[in-house]
Amino acid sequence: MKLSRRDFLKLSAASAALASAGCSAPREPIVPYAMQPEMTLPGVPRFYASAASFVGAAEGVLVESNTGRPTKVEGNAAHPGSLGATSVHGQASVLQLWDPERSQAPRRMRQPAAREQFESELNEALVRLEARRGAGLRVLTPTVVSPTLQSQLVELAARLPEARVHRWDPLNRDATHEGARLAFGRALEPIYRLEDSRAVLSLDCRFMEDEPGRLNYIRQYARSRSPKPQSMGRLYVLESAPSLAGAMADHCYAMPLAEIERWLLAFANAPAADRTMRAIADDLKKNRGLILAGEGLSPWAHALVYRLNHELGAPVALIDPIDPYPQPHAQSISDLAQAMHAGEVELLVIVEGNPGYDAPADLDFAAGLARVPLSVHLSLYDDETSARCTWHLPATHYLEHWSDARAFDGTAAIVQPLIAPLYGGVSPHEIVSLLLRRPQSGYESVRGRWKAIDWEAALRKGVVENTAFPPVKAALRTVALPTPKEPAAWSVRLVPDSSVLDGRFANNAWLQELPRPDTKITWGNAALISADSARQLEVESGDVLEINTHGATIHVPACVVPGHPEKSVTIALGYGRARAGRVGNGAGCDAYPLRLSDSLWSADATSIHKTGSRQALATTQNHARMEGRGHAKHIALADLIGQARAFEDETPEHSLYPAWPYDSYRWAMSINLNTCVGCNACTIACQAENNIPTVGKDEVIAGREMHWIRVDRYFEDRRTLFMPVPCMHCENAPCEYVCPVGAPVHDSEGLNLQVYNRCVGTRFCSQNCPYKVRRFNFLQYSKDDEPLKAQKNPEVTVRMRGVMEKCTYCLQRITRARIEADKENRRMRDGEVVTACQAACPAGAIVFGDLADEQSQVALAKRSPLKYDLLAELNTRPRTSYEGRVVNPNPELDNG
Amino acid sequence: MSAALYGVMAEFKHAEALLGAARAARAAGYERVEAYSPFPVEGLAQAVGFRRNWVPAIVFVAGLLGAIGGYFMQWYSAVVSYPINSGGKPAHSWPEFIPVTFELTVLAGAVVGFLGMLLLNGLPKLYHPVFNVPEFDLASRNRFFLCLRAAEPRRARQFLGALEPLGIWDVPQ
Amino acid sequence: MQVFSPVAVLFLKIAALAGVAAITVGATALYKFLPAPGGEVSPAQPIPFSHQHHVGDDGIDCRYCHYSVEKSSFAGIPATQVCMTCHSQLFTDAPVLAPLRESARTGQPLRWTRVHKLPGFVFFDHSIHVAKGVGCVECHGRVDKMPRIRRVASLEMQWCLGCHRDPAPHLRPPAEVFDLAAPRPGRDVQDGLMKTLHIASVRRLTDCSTCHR
Amino acid sequence: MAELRGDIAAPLRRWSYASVSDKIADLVLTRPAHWPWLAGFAVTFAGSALFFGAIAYLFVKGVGIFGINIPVAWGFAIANFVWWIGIGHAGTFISAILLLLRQKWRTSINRFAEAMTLFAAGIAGLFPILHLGRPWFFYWLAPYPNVMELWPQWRSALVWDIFAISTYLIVSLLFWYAGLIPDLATLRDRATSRAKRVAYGLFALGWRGEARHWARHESLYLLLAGLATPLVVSVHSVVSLDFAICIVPGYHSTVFPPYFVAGALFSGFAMVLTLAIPMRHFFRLEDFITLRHLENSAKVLLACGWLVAYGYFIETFTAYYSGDPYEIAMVQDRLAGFYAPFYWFLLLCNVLAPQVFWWRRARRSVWLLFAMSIVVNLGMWTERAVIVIQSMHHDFMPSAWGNFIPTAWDWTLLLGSIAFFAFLFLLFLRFLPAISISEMRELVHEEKHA
Repeated sequence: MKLSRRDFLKLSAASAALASAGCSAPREPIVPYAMQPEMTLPGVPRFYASAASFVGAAEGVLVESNTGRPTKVEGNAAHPGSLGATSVHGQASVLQLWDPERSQAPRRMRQPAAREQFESELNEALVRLEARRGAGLRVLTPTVVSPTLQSQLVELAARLPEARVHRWDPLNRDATHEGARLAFGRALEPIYRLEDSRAVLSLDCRFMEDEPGRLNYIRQYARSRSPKPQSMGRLYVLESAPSLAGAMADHCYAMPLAEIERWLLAFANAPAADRTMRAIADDLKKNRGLILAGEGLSPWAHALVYRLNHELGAPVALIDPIDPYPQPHAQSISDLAQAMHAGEVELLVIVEGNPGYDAPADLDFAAGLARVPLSVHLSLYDDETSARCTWHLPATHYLEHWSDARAFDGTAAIVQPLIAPLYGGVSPHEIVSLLLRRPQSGYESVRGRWKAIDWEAALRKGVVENTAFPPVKAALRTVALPTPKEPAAWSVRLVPDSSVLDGRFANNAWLQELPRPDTKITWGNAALISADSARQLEVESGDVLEINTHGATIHVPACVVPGHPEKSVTIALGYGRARAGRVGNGAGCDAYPLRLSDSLWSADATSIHKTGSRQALATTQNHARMEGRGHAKHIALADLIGQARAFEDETPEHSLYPAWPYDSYRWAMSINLNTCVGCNACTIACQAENNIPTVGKDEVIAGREMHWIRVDRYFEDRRTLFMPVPCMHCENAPCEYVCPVGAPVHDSEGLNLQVYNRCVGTRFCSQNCPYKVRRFNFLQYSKDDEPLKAQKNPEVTVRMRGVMEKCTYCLQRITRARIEADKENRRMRDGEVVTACQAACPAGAIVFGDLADEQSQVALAKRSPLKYDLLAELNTRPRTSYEGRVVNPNPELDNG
Repeated sequence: MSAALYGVMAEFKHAEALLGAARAARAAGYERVEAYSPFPVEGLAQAVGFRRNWVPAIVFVAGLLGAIGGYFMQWYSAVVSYPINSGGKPAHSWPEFIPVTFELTVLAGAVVGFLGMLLLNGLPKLYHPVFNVPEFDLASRNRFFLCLRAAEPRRARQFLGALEPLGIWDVPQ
Repeated sequence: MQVFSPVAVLFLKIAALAGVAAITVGATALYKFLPAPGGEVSPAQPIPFSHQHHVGDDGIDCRYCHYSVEKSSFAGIPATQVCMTCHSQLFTDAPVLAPLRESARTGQPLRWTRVHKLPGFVFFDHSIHVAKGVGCVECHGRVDKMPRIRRVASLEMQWCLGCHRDPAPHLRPPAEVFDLAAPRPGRDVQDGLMKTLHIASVRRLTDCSTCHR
Repeated sequence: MAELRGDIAAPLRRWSYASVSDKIADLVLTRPAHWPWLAGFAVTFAGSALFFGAIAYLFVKGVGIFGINIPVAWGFAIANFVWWIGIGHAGTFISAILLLLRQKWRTSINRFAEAMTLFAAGIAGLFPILHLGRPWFFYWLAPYPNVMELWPQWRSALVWDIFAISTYLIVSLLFWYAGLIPDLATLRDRATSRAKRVAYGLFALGWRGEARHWARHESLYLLLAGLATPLVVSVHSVVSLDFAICIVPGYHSTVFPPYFVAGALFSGFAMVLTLAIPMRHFFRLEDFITLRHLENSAKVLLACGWLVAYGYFIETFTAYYSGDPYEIAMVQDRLAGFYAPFYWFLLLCNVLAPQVFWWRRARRSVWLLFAMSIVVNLGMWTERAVIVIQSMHHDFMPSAWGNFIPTAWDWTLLLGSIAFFAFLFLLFLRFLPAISISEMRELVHEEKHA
């Protein structure tokens, strides 16, 4: 009688949980607390507000804790960087916390060593350096979003004036800030108010995935898409690499970066000369246009965009950067590398980041590091940089430490720990306090920084009131515009990966297995290439390309993507890691060798050719065309006006059998394709909530991924259409009547249930599911590993092999709400049940609720003229329905 | 001695001889006549006094009960015991109860019919007096036997001898 | 040729009967020998805790120890400190309480043996049952008469269904939910409770999703 | 009563009750195992060991060892199941339907065809269990009182399957055994060693050939044939419903029941030939299994080939006639998609190749018949696999499309099941009369008096 996981989770006190792990007793133990912690009730989850930073700004989170274990991350509606939504990284961060391969002990020259030894070595060095006012001490950090850490670093500079603090963040804002420096004479950060503009032109700006305000911007974008002629916005996108914005654009033009810059110059100088430019320029002028510039563009292009926005009166505010570092990161790390090579660095403290892997290739950072007598690396993993440093210290995860963080608009939030450091990690504040020779806990540092605020309220709410940066009034200067360089024959565009970003999430299986939005590739990257270019090189998806640039050669499999710019390949950074861990090692290919400090986002290729070898791409969707089947429907705004129904209802009117009566709640979901940007937050939120296992690259190739809600992506009519597909909860469910044991059945509220403990695994249900949303545990995918199992949601059964599973409409959440309502003898209210996918969605594209309540959000959505049922003609009567997408092309332009 | 005798047995070479002998025995007033043949001989059963064959009736009744029981089982479990909404179909989805009903009809008819056949034939009966006659081994090969049960042995031998058999044997009990 | 003598046939018949008997006896013995599906009915505990003494004699309310029964799915098992509220004064040197004192001293929790165990795929919630007038005694029996706690219900699905298919006879006024000795009220009272407590329809109560997810 | 044709009857006149009994019984009782049997036994024993080894591995690891996925969640296991159960149809067809039709020529082939049926149906019955995700719970498909108060879900074709196949297995077993009882008595009476006499004696149940016994036996045999006739039609119809009640194009088809039954006979007769031809050769049974028998089987193959051809045609026709875009896309994919080579291969094997049997010389060429029987078996297996797999790999949602690629374990279980089947058949040849002795005696009797 093996200890069952759920009982284990439910009953073990947090303190006893890890101690008693893995014990297999003939009798099941029931372990109470010795000392009852305050405010905990076993079996009742609690939520704590905190903040997580992934792309250079904080996203507010509410973290669910079950008997002391953080299990799930939700968005914080009060936080401007979240607005209630979460990014895929926010969702996956909880898995990172429990990653068994996180570094668990300090290491000296790769060997486990005692922390005391580290402190004494550090102190010894510091004593020596202090005598020289810090000369020889260098600190390297990624973007610092923590005001407390900023103050600590300022204090360090004051104490040791000869010491230097460097920045290197692979996802830096150099171009944006340098552009502002050109335009205004100081580094500034633009804050877009997309919803105030009815015509947005994005110049390669990846504002839905990589910009610090991404969640906020997606929400704003979604709001701007209300399909009304007076208010609906229009989005023009010029992109050098597939992006979510490009997929959502009403007009999307793909061209390499250099071409975009040339286009911008022409657009700024003589928009009337070209029909497209003229139409866009007119639209921008008429409709409070806004231009967004991406990090890939040169500073001068940014400066030009600042000027054009100014001329347009665009809804954009300028604020001080949330990390007020005076230098571009590329410059800063170059200086550091130079100093290291020159032997000027005696003590280097790298506070997070992984420059040994991701520093610009031309700096030869690793070799420089070898010349530093005492180097210290603080990081979550014992990674590539750790291996080259004298010391490696395990860092604390953000769910383990006290800190603070600013959102993209400057709003501060307190980062509070939900669990004591699992492996005795050190927080950035603590290590800097060691450098200050005034050892302090993180809590003391952070509390000390925020003396004047209502601390309790800030913790409860998850934001510190009134800390957003005020807009800056800055005068424009004239900018000398260069003659743009001739584009190279072939260029390589480097982009942060939507899953692993710069590589820091490489060991996160959820993110690795999350299909990348544009390619549906998992477990790796590829050289994205247009169909025409692929034909030219005679390659197909999966053929390995050899790419040569000045000084570097990489091998990477090609992946043909319709709508990709010609003569260009896009490669995501963050792969090919050697010391990521068992999950991340060897996934994909490393594109950092192509990345130079003077050209962070693109490289000119001297040659690209096919090698002849092949590498299977683990894609979750192998067929990108819809074959005219109209699953993901869309309609032009002009065609929608005056229509009661945008799409014909093909549900057969008659049924042989009478319909079952539903006299209680009637759960239903509506998914709005008009606002869905395809970011995958729903998929990964569902994975976190519902204990969905990952299966690994080989199993994905075999076609066995487990996601309960997948985001289909079709290329149709020169558009990219996204379509999240969960279980449809059909009233006439084809899956049910074929099951010999009645494992899939309906309940009285219309949920299509899958009773795992009844399932014998005939897979008949999946065979008969026209939507193919059922997932099968072909092998034992759910592992019972410590400490990963601590992440599991105790309210959801962990499925064993041989069992079918699928979306349950978050039955556990319905049940919880029902029990609370029943205790109060009332009906559940609209909005009381929020599914995991719905909660995570930055666009608010998913609504869920009770159809029996005519006023519920979902009932409202079902009355929308855009509503349609997927495969309605099969008479499955799905409870999940869609609202079709509305595109708003400019009538002056023909590609739409 | 005669009390321990099961009967008197005669061996014949041909089915026709056996048939004739059986008829003659019955005509001669022998009530308990048994005829053994290596394959079914048409008319032989009637010749030895076989009247009523219950096997078809057994099969019919069993099949009927199988059908009723099979349908009842499905109706009871799906409508009464635990009605569950499966795919929006009514609890009493009678068209879909037909295949199992049919299969159970056949199953019950076949199994009960087979058991009934054995029972009526008094099988299995591993020990039987006729096996005491060594020549009876040929009854499953090429010879035909007539056995007059518990008749007065001398008269029976005489009677059988008149039928020109290949041989005559006493069948000990 | 006679292959089987009458004695051999007799022997075969006896052997067949003996075989059937052996299988029956063996299966029964195996069934008895294997532990009940829910584990031992009344296993030994690290401390011979007596509900009879604490509930029956001392009259301590269920909720004193099972503190979360009204709020959570899990009824709650008392922390050592709860035991010590009394036992720091009473029976302070009783040998049977040595593990308790040890736990209080070291902070290591006591490890009781589970008596009421449900499979991992069954999600039972104490709070809703208590709120809807299902008395403790319905499932746990007269624990106030149990020197050593013992499972009185099978906890099998058919046992759960028995109540979910016809809840009325198992209801009592909310005030009497924690009263183990109070008799069940009459049927008319129970029918009234069905309405005032808004007990869900039998269809809802027998939905698979009520207990499995 | 249909009289025997001369070319079947003529050789029989050479035989007497005694010689025919001795010839068939001695194959079992006295003839020593010679090298072809021993070699076959060794090979099939090894194959069976592999089969069960693979099953053990399957139970340890799970069905993920196969190439199945979502969308193609059914693979070889189901194709094998349908194929084997189809093969298992010929025996009962020959025994029951030809008995009712008074086709006397069936006598010399019904016994081993029934054995083939039993083994094939038994192996077929294994596959649905092997392909379960949690095979140890297969008994949940059967109705029995339980503490969960749950029942099988009667609307599922898989439940019908369980009933149809178990009924078919039991009825076929009874039918076969009922026919065997008199022959077991012959073996008992003819065996020279005590062990054999006891063994055969036990199973002969003390049969002594009394006239009343024969009468009841004959009537039961006929009734069983009467019951088995609709049963044999129902079984493959029910199997076809596993697909036809689905809504997926390629599965959802009203022509499936007759088309599956025809396909079953097709593969069944092919397998009868595959077994009969070597058997008659090695055991010198040419007088009993005559060229006429083989020729008749060839005609059946030709007829069945046309029946399945009709099925293929109707499937394609209805797809276009319906105008349903999903149906049409499925057919187009079948004809020109990823699995198209297999479809064309099965058309070649099942439709084109049997046309050679229009020529009498082909029907009477033993080795051509043997080769053709293998071709048809291959073709029919391919047909099952194409239906099971190709229909699923491109269904409604293009986003979910995917291919099934069989793994080594898929092949191991298929080939292993064939080896195990052959193994059982070889044992049958060694231990039981491959031709019904009592019915042959009856034939000899009838011929004498014809």
